[in-house]
Amino acid sequence: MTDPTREAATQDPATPNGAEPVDSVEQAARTPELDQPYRELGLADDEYERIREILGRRPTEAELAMYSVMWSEHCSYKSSKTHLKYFGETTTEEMRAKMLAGIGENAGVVDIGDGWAVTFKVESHNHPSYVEPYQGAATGVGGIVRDIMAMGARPVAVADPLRFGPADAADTRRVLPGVVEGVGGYGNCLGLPNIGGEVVFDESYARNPLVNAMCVGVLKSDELQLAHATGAGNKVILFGARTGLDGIGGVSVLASETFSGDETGSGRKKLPSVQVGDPFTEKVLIECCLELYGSDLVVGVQDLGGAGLSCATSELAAAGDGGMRIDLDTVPLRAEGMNPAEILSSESQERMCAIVRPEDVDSFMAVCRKWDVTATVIGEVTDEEHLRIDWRGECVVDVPPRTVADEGPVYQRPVRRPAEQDLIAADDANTLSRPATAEELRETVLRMAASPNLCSREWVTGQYDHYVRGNTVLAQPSDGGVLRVDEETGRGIAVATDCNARYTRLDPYEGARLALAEAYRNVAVTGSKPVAVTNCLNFGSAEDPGVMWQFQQSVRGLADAAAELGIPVTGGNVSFYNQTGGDPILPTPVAGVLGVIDDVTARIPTGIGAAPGESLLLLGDTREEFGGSEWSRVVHGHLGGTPPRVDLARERLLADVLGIGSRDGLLSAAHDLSEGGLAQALVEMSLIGETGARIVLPEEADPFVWLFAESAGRVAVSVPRGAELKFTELCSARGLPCSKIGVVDDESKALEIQGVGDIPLSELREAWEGTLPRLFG
Amino acid sequence: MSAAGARIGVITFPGSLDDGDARRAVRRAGASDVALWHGDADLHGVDAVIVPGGFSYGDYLRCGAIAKFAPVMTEVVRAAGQGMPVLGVCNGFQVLCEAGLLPGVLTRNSGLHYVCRDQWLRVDNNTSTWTTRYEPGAELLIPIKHGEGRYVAEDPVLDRLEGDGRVLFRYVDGNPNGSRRDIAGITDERGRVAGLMPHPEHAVDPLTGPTDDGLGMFLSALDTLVAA
Amino acid sequence: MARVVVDVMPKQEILDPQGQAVANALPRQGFEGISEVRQGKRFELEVDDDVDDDTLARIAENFLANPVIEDWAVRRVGS
Amino acid sequence: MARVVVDVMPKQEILDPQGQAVANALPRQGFEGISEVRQGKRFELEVDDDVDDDTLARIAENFLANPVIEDWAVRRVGS
Ligand SMILES: Nc1ncnc2c1ncn2[C@@H]1O[C@H](COP(=O)(O)OP(=O)(O)O)[C@@H](O)[C@H]1O
Ligand SMILES: [Mg+2]
Repeated sequence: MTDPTREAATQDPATPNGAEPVDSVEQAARTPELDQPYRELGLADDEYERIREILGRRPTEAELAMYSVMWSEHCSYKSSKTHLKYFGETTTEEMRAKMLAGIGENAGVVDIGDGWAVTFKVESHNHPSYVEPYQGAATGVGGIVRDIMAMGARPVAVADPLRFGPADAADTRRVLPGVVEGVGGYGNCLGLPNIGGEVVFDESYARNPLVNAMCVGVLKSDELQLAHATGAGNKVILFGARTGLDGIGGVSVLASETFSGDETGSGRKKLPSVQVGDPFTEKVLIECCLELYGSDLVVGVQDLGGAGLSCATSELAAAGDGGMRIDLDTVPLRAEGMNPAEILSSESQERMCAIVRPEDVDSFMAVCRKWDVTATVIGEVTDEEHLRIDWRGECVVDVPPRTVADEGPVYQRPVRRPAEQDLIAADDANTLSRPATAEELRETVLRMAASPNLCSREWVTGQYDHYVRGNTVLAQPSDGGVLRVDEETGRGIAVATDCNARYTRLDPYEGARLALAEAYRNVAVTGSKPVAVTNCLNFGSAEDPGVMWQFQQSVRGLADAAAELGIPVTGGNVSFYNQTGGDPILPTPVAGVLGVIDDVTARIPTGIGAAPGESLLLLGDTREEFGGSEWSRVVHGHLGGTPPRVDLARERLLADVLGIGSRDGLLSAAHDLSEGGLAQALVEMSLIGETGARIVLPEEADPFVWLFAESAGRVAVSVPRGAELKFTELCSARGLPCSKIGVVDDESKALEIQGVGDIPLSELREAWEGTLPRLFG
Repeated sequence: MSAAGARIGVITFPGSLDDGDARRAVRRAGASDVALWHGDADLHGVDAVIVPGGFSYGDYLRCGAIAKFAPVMTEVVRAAGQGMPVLGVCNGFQVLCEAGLLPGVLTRNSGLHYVCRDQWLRVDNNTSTWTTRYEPGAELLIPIKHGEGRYVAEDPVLDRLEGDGRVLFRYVDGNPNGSRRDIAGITDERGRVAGLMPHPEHAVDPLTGPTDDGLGMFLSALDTLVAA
Repeated sequence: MARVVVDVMPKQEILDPQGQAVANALPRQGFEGISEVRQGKRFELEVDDDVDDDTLARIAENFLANPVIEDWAVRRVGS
Repeated sequence: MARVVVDVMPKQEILDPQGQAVANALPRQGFEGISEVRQGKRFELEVDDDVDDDTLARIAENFLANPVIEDWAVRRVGS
């Protein structure tokens, strides 16, 4: 039994460790041969050598900490850079026309008309969320929101693509509720409506859950902020939370190596690398930032995320026109006895760094005081071309900032297509045994609806506020979230994120194209026009040539598809090393699409029954495509064959027709077909609309294929009486296959499918809604 | 007074979230909205006050526990004593309870989860300043979104609230948070200070809410102000 | 039957926004002289006499506390 | 400087769903013999020596606890 008070005292890492020598630049020059723990910090031998070359001496401890975090995979993109270039190479001038900021900025920015611009980005917080689900997910949301703030935008919504191990696994019961509570706890408290996301279960995520968080921000197109430190003499202001010992796990190696033997050293080694989020501080920080931007008090701004001050100072300086000088003693600390390396690497949340003209400092501080935000001048912009950081009167960092921020190592990792891909492709899903009788089909519809990947997400999304800010026009369970941006004109935006990683596993190139096609379609079915793409590329180890092949193929697939769709990739995020032992996760390139809708009152809902006498139509072609399908997983535990074919010209056509249909009021509901095929789409349209329907199979159709195939490029729509002719003419004029599949029936409390039977909505609802509450309480 | 002449203040605390929505609802009802600041001990001559939803001060200690000490709240308590209509929504309800303007307290939902959903309510009392536009027994569909909305008070207090007709709304079709006696909203003895967990300001336009059933609360108060 | 108290507190080096919010609010209410506040949880358990200390420690460690960010202490306070 | 602990517990007659959830979960995890769990809060304050007991009581009563539903206890635990 322990006494926490006593324990805390002995464990206390904050105990000042006396007058240890400062490892200054001078000291470094004097002791060139000192052994440095660079390997423990994740630097390779040649990387360390390069640092010595750049500096012409050994790095100081603080410099070593900076380079090691900034040259890490997460910050430097050293394994992915050579592949990501392809996004730029495939983006034409025409695609770029509406892009105000793109890859390389904190987040992409797109002009949406009427003087408005939108910025959006997804980021991963996978590993932290496995270690500590609540705080990991919460700080994941906090981090992406600050990225959006750094563009000068007001964050207006979040979304959360999530992936977990098997739904019934004990560890999933630990991770999922915590993650959901963390996403909600942080986002709800910030007042950001959650308008979308995903919940996917698969064995491969068992010890590698994926917690991706998206944030969307809105700004006037002439209010863009940039992360650069310009103008010698301008002040560097750190504002927001104090800096503590959070998230410096790796860097505490320095303390323990250097001061080995003393208690502080060994104590710090045990420091958790988890960070605790403080959403209230971030909420206040948002309002404070917006007031600062609005009063034109900021020359440049950068959020503090991974790598903390190391990142913010070196990136601001690298993007500027000179250098920067920082006095570390001025940084407000939360813990005692922090050394320079720790202060520079701390990942304490809820902090921002601004460049401010000297004459504006007082006004800047006044705004911060109004919002009770701690703000401190920690340095200034210089014309020295160096980033120089002092501590206790000595220079502890003196580096060319670009060498830290931009000129990290670049690797050409080996890429090899695994031989087993052929075996997987040969393992055809179309030969699996199928339900044959009406009774079997009926049972399959219900079993699929209740399966963890298809069942209602209400248990998750009911914990998220989607009403706050009063501009949410569509949210869960719609295919895409839709927000009003301008109350006067009704102009709005839509977002959706998607990835079926089973498809990507079968064929990473086609799978990535399918992911983008689905997100694109999910935006289009709301009546919005897709305009831009972001991504979050979650993969296994970059040192596995097979994984790198998946990565390379996925990047090419996404980029090529974006080019074919004519919408630019404006940014993204890479997360490698999502694997346990030799088993990587399914390759998971999540695609996020942003759309624009001229008038949100024209949005198309998902549920049927809103208008009297609707007809149900199916747009697109159905083929015998079961490779990677949800049916093959649920019924056979199978993953093999080839994914559905992608036809991006068809996707564009669909989006055009849906756009016109929404504008002209021809559609009362629309839902895209994806996992689970037509059967699942019909189940959802009926349950969401709380209205039954009668479905008639086309004469030549095989009922099983027709109901469960996952052919891409399809959407089910309902058309009000009177609009049917006009809509079908619209389709045939443009060559979009469109067939009537049934009618909505206000009286019927059932989904009646010819050749399958009647399924009362109450029975369907129990199947669809019961699963997650049963699993997670 | 004309409708547009009625000035309804909405307080912003650090961490308030639905202040903008409350102001939009006030405008939609036809009144003028006035932004009030937590640190400003001045109601700027408004005719009624709304304490909006959100997480004032992060709700870290207890919901509403820190906000009640804000300078503006001293003025709200004083004005309420003189009969000014005051409405607390969600976090605002919690603040009013903590500040002693309404009895009881809002505690952690019995399901232990934050709940955001469209909720059916029944109007129990239509004689308070904020509910005159509703028929007694009418059912409204209004969003709820809270983690700590379980209304708790001692039995004698609950008996008195019910006996005096001070329960404004009750949850129907399922109690989402374990509130005692399904209570969703209450009023003070004079029927002028009201608090509820559901968000009427998010049900003023079917485009962005489930219904416009919430508008009646703002129109009710406006009727009183215009008549005065 | 014994009563057992388990105290769970955020680790010293971990940010405690709740405690901080309380600490910041106190001076505004005229209470001076409180320099730091940390907020944790207190559990009171009614426990059969045959539940041993080791079991209690496991309950605290696995259930009541999150050892990644919290310290805990168990004590019996009599029945 | 003194360290002061303030314990805030839900009143006996008040439903405590959090404590109950813990109590219900324990047997499922193989921990038997815990008949009741109540969950409250524990505050640790660093307090100047001139802050008297009366002030501490007012802080607890008016701020840290809500007396409608919670009981509180203050104790000094030394410096
Ligand atoms: N983690 C989540 N957070 C918020 N919304 C979610 C989440 N998971 C799923 N949703 C929402 O639930 C609905 C159904 O999700 P999904 O079946 O993945 O949609 P789709 O197949 O159209 O991509 C969508 O509105 C989606 O945005
Ligand atoms: Mg969809």
